[in-house]
Amino acid sequence: MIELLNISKSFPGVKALNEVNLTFYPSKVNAILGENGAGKSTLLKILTGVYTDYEGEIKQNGQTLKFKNIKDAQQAGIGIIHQELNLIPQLSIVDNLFLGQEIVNQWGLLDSQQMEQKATILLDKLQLKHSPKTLVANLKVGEQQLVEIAKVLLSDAQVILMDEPTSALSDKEIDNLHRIIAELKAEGKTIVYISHKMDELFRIAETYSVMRDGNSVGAGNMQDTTEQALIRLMVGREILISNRKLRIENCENRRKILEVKNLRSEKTSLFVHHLSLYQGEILGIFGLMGAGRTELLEAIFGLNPNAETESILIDNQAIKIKSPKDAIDKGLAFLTEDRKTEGLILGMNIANNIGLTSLKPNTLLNEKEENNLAQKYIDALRIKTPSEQQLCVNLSGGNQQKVVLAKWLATNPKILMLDEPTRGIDINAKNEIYELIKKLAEQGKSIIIVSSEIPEILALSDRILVMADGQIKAEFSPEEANEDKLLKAAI
Amino acid sequence: TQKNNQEKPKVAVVISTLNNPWFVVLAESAAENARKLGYEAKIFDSQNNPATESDNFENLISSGFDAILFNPTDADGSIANILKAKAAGVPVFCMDREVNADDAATSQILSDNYSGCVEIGIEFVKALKEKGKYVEIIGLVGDNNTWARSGGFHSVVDKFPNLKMVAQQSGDFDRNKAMEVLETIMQANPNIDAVFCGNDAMAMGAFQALQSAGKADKVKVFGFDGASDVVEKIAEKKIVATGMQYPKVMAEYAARYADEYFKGKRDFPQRVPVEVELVTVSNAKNY
Amino acid sequence: MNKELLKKSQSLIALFILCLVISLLSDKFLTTNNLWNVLRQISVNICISTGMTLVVLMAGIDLSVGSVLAFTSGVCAGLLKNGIAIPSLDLFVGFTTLGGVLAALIIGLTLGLLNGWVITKFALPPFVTTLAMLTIARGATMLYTQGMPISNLGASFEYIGSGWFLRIPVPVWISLIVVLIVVFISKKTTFGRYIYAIGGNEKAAFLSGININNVKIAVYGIAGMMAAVGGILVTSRLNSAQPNAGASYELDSIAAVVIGGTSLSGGVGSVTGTVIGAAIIGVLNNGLVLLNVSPFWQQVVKGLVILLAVIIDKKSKK
Amino acid sequence: MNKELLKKSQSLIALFILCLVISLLSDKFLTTNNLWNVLRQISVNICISTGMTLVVLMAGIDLSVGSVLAFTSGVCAGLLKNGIAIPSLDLFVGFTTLGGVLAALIIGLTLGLLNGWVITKFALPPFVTTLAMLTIARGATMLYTQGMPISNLGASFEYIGSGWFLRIPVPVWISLIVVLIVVFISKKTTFGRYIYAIGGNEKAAFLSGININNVKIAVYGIAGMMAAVGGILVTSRLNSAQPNAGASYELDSIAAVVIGGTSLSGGVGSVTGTVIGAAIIGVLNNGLVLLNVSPFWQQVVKGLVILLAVIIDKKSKK
Ligand SMILES: Nc1ncnc2c1ncn2[C@@H]1O[C@H](COP(=O)(O)OP(=O)(O)OP(=O)(O)O)[C@@H](O)[C@H]1O
Ligand SMILES: Nc1ncnc2c1ncn2[C@@H]1O[C@H](COP(=O)(O)OP(=O)(O)OP(=O)(O)O)[C@@H](O)[C@H]1O
Ligand SMILES: [Mg+2]
Ligand SMILES: [Mg+2]
Repeated sequence: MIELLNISKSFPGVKALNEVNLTFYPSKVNAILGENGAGKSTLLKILTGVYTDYEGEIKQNGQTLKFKNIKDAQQAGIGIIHQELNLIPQLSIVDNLFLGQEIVNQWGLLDSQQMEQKATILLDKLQLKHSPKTLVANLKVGEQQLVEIAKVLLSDAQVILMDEPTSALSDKEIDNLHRIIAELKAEGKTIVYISHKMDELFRIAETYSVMRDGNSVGAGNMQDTTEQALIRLMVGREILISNRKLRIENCENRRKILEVKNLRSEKTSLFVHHLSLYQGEILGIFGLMGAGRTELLEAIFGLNPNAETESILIDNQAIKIKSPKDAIDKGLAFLTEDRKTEGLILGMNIANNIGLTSLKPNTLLNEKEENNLAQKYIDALRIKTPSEQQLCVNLSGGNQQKVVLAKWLATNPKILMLDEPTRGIDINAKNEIYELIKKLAEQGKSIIIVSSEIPEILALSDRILVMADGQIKAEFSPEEANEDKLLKAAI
Repeated sequence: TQKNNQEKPKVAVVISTLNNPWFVVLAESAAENARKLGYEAKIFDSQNNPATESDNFENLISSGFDAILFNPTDADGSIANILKAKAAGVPVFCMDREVNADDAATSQILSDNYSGCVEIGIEFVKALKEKGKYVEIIGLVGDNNTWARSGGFHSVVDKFPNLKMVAQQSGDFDRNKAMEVLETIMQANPNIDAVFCGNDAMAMGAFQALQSAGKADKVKVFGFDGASDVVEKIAEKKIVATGMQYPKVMAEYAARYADEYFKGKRDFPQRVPVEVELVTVSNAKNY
Repeated sequence: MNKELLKKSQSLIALFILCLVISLLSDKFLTTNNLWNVLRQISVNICISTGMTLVVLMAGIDLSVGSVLAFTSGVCAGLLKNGIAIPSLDLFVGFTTLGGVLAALIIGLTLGLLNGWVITKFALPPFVTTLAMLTIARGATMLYTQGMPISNLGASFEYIGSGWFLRIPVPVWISLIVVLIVVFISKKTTFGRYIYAIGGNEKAAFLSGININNVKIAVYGIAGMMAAVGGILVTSRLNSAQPNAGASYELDSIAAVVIGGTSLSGGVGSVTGTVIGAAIIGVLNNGLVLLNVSPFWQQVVKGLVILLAVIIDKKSKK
Repeated sequence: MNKELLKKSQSLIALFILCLVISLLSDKFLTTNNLWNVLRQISVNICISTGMTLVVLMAGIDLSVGSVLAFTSGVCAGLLKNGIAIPSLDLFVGFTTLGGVLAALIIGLTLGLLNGWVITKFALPPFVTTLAMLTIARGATMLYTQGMPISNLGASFEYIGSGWFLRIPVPVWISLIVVLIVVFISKKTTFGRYIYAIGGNEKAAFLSGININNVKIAVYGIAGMMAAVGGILVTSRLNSAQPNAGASYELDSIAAVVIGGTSLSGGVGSVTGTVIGAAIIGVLNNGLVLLNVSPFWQQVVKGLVILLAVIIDKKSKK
């Protein structure tokens, strides 16, 4: 049993944790819930020796734990999957897995063979179909997430902290992870689990603790509560999570805004015969990890030099897109799936990040306008930050995601392509973003949304495509679509 | 390095640095003289680095050069290189700078920096009437010419207690650096009477600094090398004196010795001093 | 805004302490004359370093500035002195001071653009590319000048480096203008924002629709032109172009940039910081000579003080 | 493994082409004598550059290698020649060749560790820290040697730089051993793995529980010691310690590292690549001399060839 007693932690201008009290039990999955910026990740970082200057006490089975550094925590049997990917892109999967826990032979030298063997077994277990020698740089976000999971499994920790491990995974991998967690639980390990996906929490967690604004505001057993009750605790007031929308439109009568014909990329075996998008339409694209959805969006956005298309038509005009600049000029926007490496300039503040896409080259900056713009989105998307001058690196993961979204909304695009847009966003904000997306569609914007969350796809889409192996395998209308059908088509 | 007789002998000119006009003149006149005598000639730049010089020697020995007109980077550090050439049967003729060995080079045609600066020192004492404050701007701190020149100068000047050196700073043999250093020194010591510089580039820089400070006619500048712009200034009475070294003469000697060597002569004098001449306003017109 | 101002004024602390110490040790330091001296002496480094700052902010590096300085210096002097003569066409073009200066600026710009073009076109590391340019431009200078200085370039040209205007030395004016322009570019234009963005996260900047290659080429071009400004100043002050001018200026300049708080990994820093960095180096050089520290000790002291300055800066920022 | 091998052999292409061209132009190039020459000449740079590779792999930089080389060279020579004499205690310690060599290695190691300690302790940029060390160590060399060379260090010491062992020049043996050791460290030990990890993503490495500071300090220590090895070789070869030895060796060495394919932003590259890089530079220097290229042109040609080599390397890797 791990007890956190009166933990407080401040950052300049932010009180991230305020006398938090939580308890985690062995052989159980202990869920932590809370809105973006509530302090969940900060808490786990304290528990793993990343932050060493905090107030309060950590006790394990009655004994005080005080870590001087990360190694200390590791040696005490605490392992963590951080919310942000922390892999070395230039190293291979196996090297990453064993980083800091290398196997050495009797001479103290790296035992590559043994590490590879172990890695292969582990990757099999996680159903990651790559050789252990593949460079991590060549993996997609979801695959990297699996490597992170594998890494902690390898460490043989007794307490495993998982900070949104499934935010980049699709259902298949999630189920697999849940199976593995069940095994770990059976071995008596303590699992701490952060997620914004309510349904999975109800599936696997035994206990919950809710945080709000750096305070612990409630805890209990999962089976004694309901989704509504949890949300009330998290948000601090009653809110309504809208159900499936009923905005069935007959798109066929509408103007075709985007048409892609015969797009193929030999290298990644992407082949899309035909894709069209209508004005005011929300087109959902579902698929399992590696289905080629990201690839498709990237190709449209001019990011894949190997991709060839017969034609891309916007407003029935054939266009050539060679770079993101071309694409943006043509009214496209593309929210990429990895906010850290592709979405944000972490060292810049919120206002500058949001403003970046809408600057006109070779003009003067208008800081006031930029700040106003940022302020507008901070309000609209409820970005939790002291001011628009806060550096993005200091934001919580979910709030970073909101900044990326804001940055693309700010271009006022005709066509908005969203790749996993709500990754890491809390349920309340997610809901608001859904409303926003719907409103944009009503205003006549066309939206492509790629998501691994079936509920998300079902809640938003006017039309659903399912991709697998780089091809569009099926098309559904929202009425006929359901979880089963989508999954079946995706395999 | 056996050669058949049809081939023209090849002469290498290994020069301590080409980053300084004086040495460019030495190198080019050596090469030119060798060519005039009918040999193929080629210049190597040691970049003031005995290790690079060592590379140059190895490379030129293996590419079959037959004689080396050599301007060493260092009196001791270069000996090993000369010996390497000697072992390969390639004669080495030192120019300008000596090496501290009598059995290495075939002959050394030397400009005596030390005694040249003794002359400057004597002129310096005379011009200042044995009394006054002066500044010395030395060359690169790690260069042994710097110390030969400084040493020669001080061997004379230090005997006069009324000649006070108020600052000794390095100008790295560089015109710009010397100018900036003197500008600053003059802030601390506005009333100096003379500046002695370890080469003429620095003397020009010092003169520039004095001129912008409006002190060019009060402060006496002394240089060393015999660069043409300094000689000009001496003629205009703006700089007092410099030591004229004769790069062209040394180069010609060295080339001629190499020619004689090819023709069979073997007994060369080990050291051939080429006098450094004092240039003052009285003789500046002659150069 | 206010906070940023505070941060910047903090990085002045090291400079301030340095000045204080020197002025305590030498009563000559704080004289007007000496301060003009210091300003005039750092003006060349400031010009080069402002350009370098933009390059470094973009996570690049330009090792060629010293050689580009030398080449522009040589050509500028050559044109002023000899003009362009093509005997076969019976053509002779003489150059006025303005003409020579413009030619130098254009050559500097061109070499810089060339750097940028090679770097972007072949996706080469800036380090090797500009190192190659360092060597090539130095060689070209030697070839053009035949290793000899070109001197006596006329009084009007000399004015640029040695003259006074409104009781302030002309080089100080020039470096001031250069700094103002570059500060303006870096802080007030979208182009400047792009530089920071590229340095912060090149991929994200690219995905945001920034034409990265164009920005890069332009920045290296600016750096080349700033090196040319430095070249003109040096040449004019000496009234002579030295073939070995600017040797190792790249290190001085990068030092000013880094001491001024700009990160070599890009995205963080400012031109004003660089000016302070250059001032620290300049004041230090000046102080060591004023105090007549022996040349043997100077380097040791200089190294230690620079280290101390950066440590103070670091501590005070916390 | 196989693919990696291919990639590495591809970066040999540039070297191979270079050798081919030179050997076509000069029949002297491929003589045994000349090849030993080239190997002996690059041995110093190889020693320094292997250490530098580790630093750069870790996304650091060490500008002080040249000065550290000079300082170890000076002290080594001083000890060999004069030993340590403390007259007041009537104490005199003489140094054998082995003693002098060991002292040099220890001093190099110490200076390197000092670099690392300052960098980690004060979280300073390696660039400024090692730049300060560059200046300090050079100044210390001047102080120690009083600006004068120290020569005639005995035949047994001279053997290190000029001797032959089993028909191979001793410096070649030494650089070979150094390379093998450093390749081994970088590829086969956890320490080496950590170096790559830190360079690839320092934060991730930190979060994986690696003691980043210790690794950094050790790596700078190794770099210092490798500079000392270079210093011993240079001193022994000339049988003399030069106070200005090693000037600008940092650039040569970083050039070898970068030409060899190691990224200055860390995480990518290899020691073997660096050896190829050093070989390209060495062969080029040798070839230009063999081919009678005039010194002014040499710089231009050298710059162009280096550029070409990197472009070829880049292209062939695609
Ligand atoms: N290094 C930092 N500097 C300043 N503020 C920080 C820093 N790290 C976190 N914060 C702030 O602390 C608060 C808690 O952040 P934390 O990352 O713990 O949130 P979270 O609950 O994990 O949110 P999310 O669900 O979005 O991941 C946020 O307001 C965040 O902006
Ligand atoms: N740079 C690359 N190198 C190698 N393989 C790649 C690369 N980019 C994509 N792939 C492969 O192409 C396939 C399609 O990937 P893509 O990311 O488009 O799928 P996705 O449906 O978006 O999945 P995810 O949920 O992981 O984002 C995957 O198998 C992926 O491994
Ligand atoms: Mg979090
Ligand atoms: Mg994807």
